[in-house]
Amino acid sequence: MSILAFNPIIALLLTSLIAATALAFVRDYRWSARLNILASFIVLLFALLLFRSRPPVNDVLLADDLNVVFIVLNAFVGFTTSVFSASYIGHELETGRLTPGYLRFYHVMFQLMMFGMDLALTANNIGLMWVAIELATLSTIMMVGIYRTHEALEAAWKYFILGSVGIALALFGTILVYLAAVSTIGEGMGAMAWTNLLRHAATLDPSLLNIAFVFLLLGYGTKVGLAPMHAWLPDAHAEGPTPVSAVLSGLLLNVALYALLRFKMIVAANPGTIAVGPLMITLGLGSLIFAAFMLYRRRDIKRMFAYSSIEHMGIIVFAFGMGGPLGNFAGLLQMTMHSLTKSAIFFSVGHVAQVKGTQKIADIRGLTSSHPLLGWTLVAGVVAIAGLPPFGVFMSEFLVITSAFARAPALAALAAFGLLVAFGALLLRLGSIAFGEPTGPTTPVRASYLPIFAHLGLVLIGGLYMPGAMVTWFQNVAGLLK
Amino acid sequence: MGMTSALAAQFGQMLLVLALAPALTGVTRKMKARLQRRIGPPIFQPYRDLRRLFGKDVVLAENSSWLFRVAPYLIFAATWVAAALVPTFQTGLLFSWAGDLIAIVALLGAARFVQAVAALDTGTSFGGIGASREVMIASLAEPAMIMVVFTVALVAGSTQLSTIAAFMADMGGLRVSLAMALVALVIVALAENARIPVDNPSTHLEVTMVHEAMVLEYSGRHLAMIELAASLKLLLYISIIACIFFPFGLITDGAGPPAHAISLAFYLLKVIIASLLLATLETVIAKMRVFRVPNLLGIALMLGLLGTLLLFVSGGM
Amino acid sequence: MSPLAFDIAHMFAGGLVLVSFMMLYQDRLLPLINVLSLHSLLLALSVAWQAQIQNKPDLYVTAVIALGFKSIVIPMALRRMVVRMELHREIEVAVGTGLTMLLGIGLVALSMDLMLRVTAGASPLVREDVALALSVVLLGLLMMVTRRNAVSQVIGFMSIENGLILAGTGARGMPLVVEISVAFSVLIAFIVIGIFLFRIRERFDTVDLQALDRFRGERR
Amino acid sequence: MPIVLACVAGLLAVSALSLILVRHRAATPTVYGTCLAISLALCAASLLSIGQVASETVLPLGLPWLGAHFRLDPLACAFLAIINFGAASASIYGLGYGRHEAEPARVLPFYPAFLAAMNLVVVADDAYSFLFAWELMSLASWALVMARHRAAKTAYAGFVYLIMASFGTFALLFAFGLLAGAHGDYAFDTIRAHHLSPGLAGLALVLAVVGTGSKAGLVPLHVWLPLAHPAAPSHVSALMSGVMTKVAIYAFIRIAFDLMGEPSWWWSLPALLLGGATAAIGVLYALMETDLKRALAYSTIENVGIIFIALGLAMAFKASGLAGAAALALTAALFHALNHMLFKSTLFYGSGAVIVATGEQDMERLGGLIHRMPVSSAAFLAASMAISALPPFNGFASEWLIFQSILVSPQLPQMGLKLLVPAVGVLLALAAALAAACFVRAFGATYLGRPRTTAAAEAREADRWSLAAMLICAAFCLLAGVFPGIVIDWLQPAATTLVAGHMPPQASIPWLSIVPVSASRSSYNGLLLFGFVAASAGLSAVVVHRFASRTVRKAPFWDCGYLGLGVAAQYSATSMAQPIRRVFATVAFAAHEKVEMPPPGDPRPAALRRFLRDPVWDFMYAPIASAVGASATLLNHIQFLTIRRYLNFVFIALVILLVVLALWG
Repeated sequence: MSILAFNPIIALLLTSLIAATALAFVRDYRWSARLNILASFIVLLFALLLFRSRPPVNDVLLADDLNVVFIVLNAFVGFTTSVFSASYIGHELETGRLTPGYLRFYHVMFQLMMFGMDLALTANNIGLMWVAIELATLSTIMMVGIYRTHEALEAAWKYFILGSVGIALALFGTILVYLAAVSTIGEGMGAMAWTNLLRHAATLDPSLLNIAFVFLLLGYGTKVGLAPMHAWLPDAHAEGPTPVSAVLSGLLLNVALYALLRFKMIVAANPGTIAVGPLMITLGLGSLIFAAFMLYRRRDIKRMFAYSSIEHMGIIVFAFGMGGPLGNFAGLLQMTMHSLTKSAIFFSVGHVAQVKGTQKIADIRGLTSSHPLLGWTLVAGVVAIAGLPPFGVFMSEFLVITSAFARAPALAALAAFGLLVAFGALLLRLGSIAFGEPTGPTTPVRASYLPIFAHLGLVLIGGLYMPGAMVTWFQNVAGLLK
Repeated sequence: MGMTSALAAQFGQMLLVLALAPALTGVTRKMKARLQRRIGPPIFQPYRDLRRLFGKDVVLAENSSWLFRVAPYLIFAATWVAAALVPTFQTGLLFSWAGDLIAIVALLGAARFVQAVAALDTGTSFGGIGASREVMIASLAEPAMIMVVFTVALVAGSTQLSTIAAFMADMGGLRVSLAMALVALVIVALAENARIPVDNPSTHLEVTMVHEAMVLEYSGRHLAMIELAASLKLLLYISIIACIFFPFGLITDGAGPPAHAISLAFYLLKVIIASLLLATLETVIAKMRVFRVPNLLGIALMLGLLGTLLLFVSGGM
Repeated sequence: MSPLAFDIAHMFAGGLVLVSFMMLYQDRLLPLINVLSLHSLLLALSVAWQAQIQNKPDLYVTAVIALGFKSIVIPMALRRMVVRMELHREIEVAVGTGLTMLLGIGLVALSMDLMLRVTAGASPLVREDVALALSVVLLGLLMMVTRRNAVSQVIGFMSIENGLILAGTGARGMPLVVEISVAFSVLIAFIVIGIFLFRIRERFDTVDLQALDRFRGERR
Repeated sequence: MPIVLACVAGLLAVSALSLILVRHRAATPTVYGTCLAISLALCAASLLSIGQVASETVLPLGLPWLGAHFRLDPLACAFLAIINFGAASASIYGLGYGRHEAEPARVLPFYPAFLAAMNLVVVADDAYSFLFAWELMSLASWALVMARHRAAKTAYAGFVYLIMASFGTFALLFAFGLLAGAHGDYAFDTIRAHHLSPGLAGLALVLAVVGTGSKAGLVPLHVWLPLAHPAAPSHVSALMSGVMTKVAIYAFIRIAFDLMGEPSWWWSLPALLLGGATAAIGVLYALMETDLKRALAYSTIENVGIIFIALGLAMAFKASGLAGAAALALTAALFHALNHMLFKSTLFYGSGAVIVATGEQDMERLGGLIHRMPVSSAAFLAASMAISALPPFNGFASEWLIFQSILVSPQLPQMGLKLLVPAVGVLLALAAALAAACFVRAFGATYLGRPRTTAAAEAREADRWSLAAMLICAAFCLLAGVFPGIVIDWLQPAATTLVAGHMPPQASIPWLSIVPVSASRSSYNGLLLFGFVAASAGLSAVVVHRFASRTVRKAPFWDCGYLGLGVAAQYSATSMAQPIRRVFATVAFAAHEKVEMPPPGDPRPAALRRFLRDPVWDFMYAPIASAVGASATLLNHIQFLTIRRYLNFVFIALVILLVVLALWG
């Protein structure tokens, strides 16, 4: 292809694929880690290129306002995670939890997952997107089970089965959407392209769309981790390597959410369909409150933050369900801020678990005394995720609650209740983890603070000042989402 | 009229109450004794006591602090200033607007605060008993007093004693609220001045005493100041009752000497009648147990509040 | 389209639902596996027929996959597994068979009720086909949640997937059906291998919880 | 306005700077020194600019499409002055006290941030910036509370504190949601323009009371306050009690008097009722408490109640168009807010000095400190008299004004209020009297008598910075009590902008006395009273020493002859409170005593035990906590199910949704 027809999306996808194949042949884990970082960095560059030039939309790939947000976020978190994992796996190798062989596998899977997610985000074709999400899921399953402990296998297995059922449901929904489209758009690929679907949304068969959306909501909702389809999520987060937990919470959930949003746009654009909002609000509130209560009895620190991810997905889905310019804006903002913050938290939690040699909350105490920098970053992360200023989550939750209360006080009150309960749990644990007399080893930690600070810094800026371009862009997307 | 005569009136009145206070105590004692078929000490005995006390050395407890020595003067000063704000036989005094009825109550409260603190200074058990009971009584007496003030102020539309007195003087008829207020005020006065049934000024039975327990460690001139302040306080309350509820005979500024003489006579008469009533009361009723006192004061509080509320119901305002 | 073609397609689809019911009814492992291969066989036939009447040759691939892989290879693997891992042949059912059947009938009714609403926009064939596919999917799910044993749950999952393929082929000119069927076969292969490799006998569910407490989340 | 923002930025810069040189020895003086300078600058700025017209600034921060609005109007100025005076004195205190800090790294970064946040709340002019600063304030103060994180109680205190704080924030979020409407017009000036239906307005008001009250410590939302305030370092306790509660009161005034427009008369009810209850119950709590700092925290609750009473009166008057009376009540409220900042800071500094000197904060283990710490005890005594509303101190001046505004209440048209307000007046008087009792007890048990422990016996006077802070605040307590007219006149612009009325100008009145309504009605002259008392005390002392005996003999105390009783025999704080406990607390706190008398021949000593219950905690919070715990335990089973059951969930969800579809179509 000529340099004029240079397409950043294809470039970005190819990078991941090539990296994946290349990594399969690198023996020394240091080099593979570096290669991993390099590849993720190049991906990030290509993603940033999308700001400057959007490639023309074709039937297979597209880049529009909506998914560029996701792509860039995806690439960024992927890059920081690769940096983090470089320092993380070194320690895992020393402690012998992982062997070089497994590490090779791990890196391949990592790039494969990035490829899958990017493909899902850029696909202009609901079938292709389905396949891509499936690919991403499978690769994460492989990484979750990588420690080969009973718990890890259990978690991977649970993830696998629930994921497969979810996938099946999503596929059925996809087929139904195609069926709904085929009569107006005509057979073939054209009837599976987002652009066409959205254009003809109003003329599609509403009753088919309804059933389709139910299946898609449950199918992709499983991947988003909405209760009651959430069961795989906590264990997968807790038992897998921490970088995987970071990308799971930070990215994979978003990708599934993105798929959901796309379909919501179509269904919402069709007058004859049921109101999608109430469905999403119900699921969102349910997940929020359920996860909030589940936070209390957690003994494993990573599992606790996994539940907090469920809680936040609940808020986000609730926000999108409420809809309206404010609701959608808040949803997008919350999503961005959550993936940044949560992955930052997992970075620091990973180091904490390594230095303390345990993930048990009961055995981690007084971090701010034993490891001040690590401890305070964790505190900052939890403060941010709890929606306190000066961090960005505060803004989104402010918008969600105020706008929702003005329209449906009862729902807003429920959401606030859930948030408060969850906040109580997080605060309770934070008090024992970060403060009090320190326990366990106090050996200084070789942590890579760069990713953590980068994320927290962005979240901080998000709370204080948002660049105008980003805002208009968010607002466009919010407009698209209705 | 000139500033000088106003000042003269003000200070003259201050000196008057100061001079009169011990006599009041003496008179009351005398009458009480007579009612009890005793001869009793002469009326001027209190003056003698004071002189004797002033003459004596002060015996200070070793662990007492500067506070203990300063307190008597503060107590005396606060009480005296409070007394200076109450019109006895002449209203519209020069400094009467420096503080209204509430300020007077608060000044007495300040005196009490200092006294209670001083009582705790030596760290004896009796000082503690006295102080703790005193503040308990005050915590009920002050609200009751404030309620009385409300009632009166709402009737007279002012908390300035002079204005109230003037209003009362030319207000015809009776008000049930005012009757209640009067009863409440009397009860408060008894409690504040440590009279029977709340406290017995002439006892030294440890369990029952409140005021005496607080001044137990005092001696000599300090004790004298405190005793003087106590009798000033009694006179002050009598004057308040007199000028609010029996304001006849009060003169305002600028009246001639004969008017002065008459109103002064009226005032003395009121005081004597009051002390007679007080003596009778203290003779006929017995002292209460400390923890029944709150009920009595509670009654006063209720009366005060009721008086205030009845004002609205009876459509007076 | 000739009514005959329609009827044949309809017959195959209906047959699938019927066989799903047979699955629900089966309470012993090896016969259940046989029923599964019958299920896949029927699917293969119906897919082939769709390929015929829509004259889309690529669908034959799907048919062949269904026939070869799902009605022969996988069942054989499952049989070996049952023998090797001496799983007890009886299937412990969480819900009684009778009740299961009732539920199944309810589900079929539900799916019919839903799909027949579909406005005339879609052709009758599509409507019928998708209605039956939906009921197959739901029956498969029902099977998964009422059976306590790994193998029978795999079978339930496979029947779900058959339903999906049925729907996919039923949808006229739906692209990627072949790819999807391939992807699914891979998925199922993963599951089977997973059971086989990790000796996950009854990891779906088990009688004695103590054995598993250590593995399930937070029971450290 | 730019000055204010610059100062706030400066404070934030200081907290960033402190992170850098936190290990350095000069950190403490640098941080507190700069904070002192900035606070003084802010204080001066607000004192000067209160009379001027409001100035606004918009920064491209916060909500992107709105920006961060800031506005400096008279009300903001009044509270800026309160905040920054408190901050300045606290910084002076910190210069000395901070040296004793075990882990300065946990205090220094958050202290300036706390100050900055409080200043921001007051100048914020849109809902987002307001709540942003509000939460930041909570967060910073929480971090400061957690500075003593090794103490077991601190973790609990911090937990309860932040939970209650964010509960209040949610209430405020709701309130602003209503005020701003569904389209999110968060700027205050649009909120002012936009009027709610009476029902919604009432709801918004209740939410505002809950939100701000939970920060200010209104009963029954006060539970966090006595835990959190004492847990912090003492100068921070002073800030939290003396200043942060005032910020909450500012928030209430801003919402209720400014944003919500014309009030209806019944808006005053929540403020009046809760205020009265809070005033009385708060001081009762304080009387039952033997921990010095906790007692002070409880008395903060009382004073917040008093201020809310005044605010309720102001609201009632405003609703009935009695502008002058409304101005009187509002001025009284602001004045009392200022006064409480002054004396409560002094008291907390005193307690801090005591803790530094003895390491004890339980009154039962102190005593006799007046001999070892004469200066700080004098300051503490002055503040105690001020907080007990005794002339000539400032506490009396403001409470006198409140009584005066209560006396105007008969002019209210509503019979309900006519009857309610005097009853509230009783509560106010009761609170004042009990406060006197409380502080006689606190001062007596802590500073007077004989030392109850060796630590108390070996106490040493506080360092000069601490003393300076205490004496300055105490001096201002006296000044504000002696020259109340100046303060009142200074506060008038705030009252005028809010209730469109004002009190008679005090400066024109001869002899510096103050007149709330009219001279014939009532007047008070602190200067004259003070002068008189001082003069006659001095005079009498002179006369007595001149003409009577002046000799002094030292002897063991008399105590009715009960000689040789040990230190333990003197009255303890608990026994001081006993009469009041018997009278009031038997109902309020189900207080009762049990005598444990061993049988004859048993050498064990007899014991008198005291039992108290906190009804608010037992009947409100304990049930909630246990409910949350129970449901958490219940739901927790879902973590341990088998995959089949999880699939079951999915299946059921699917079927339900499909059925819904079937029914919907």
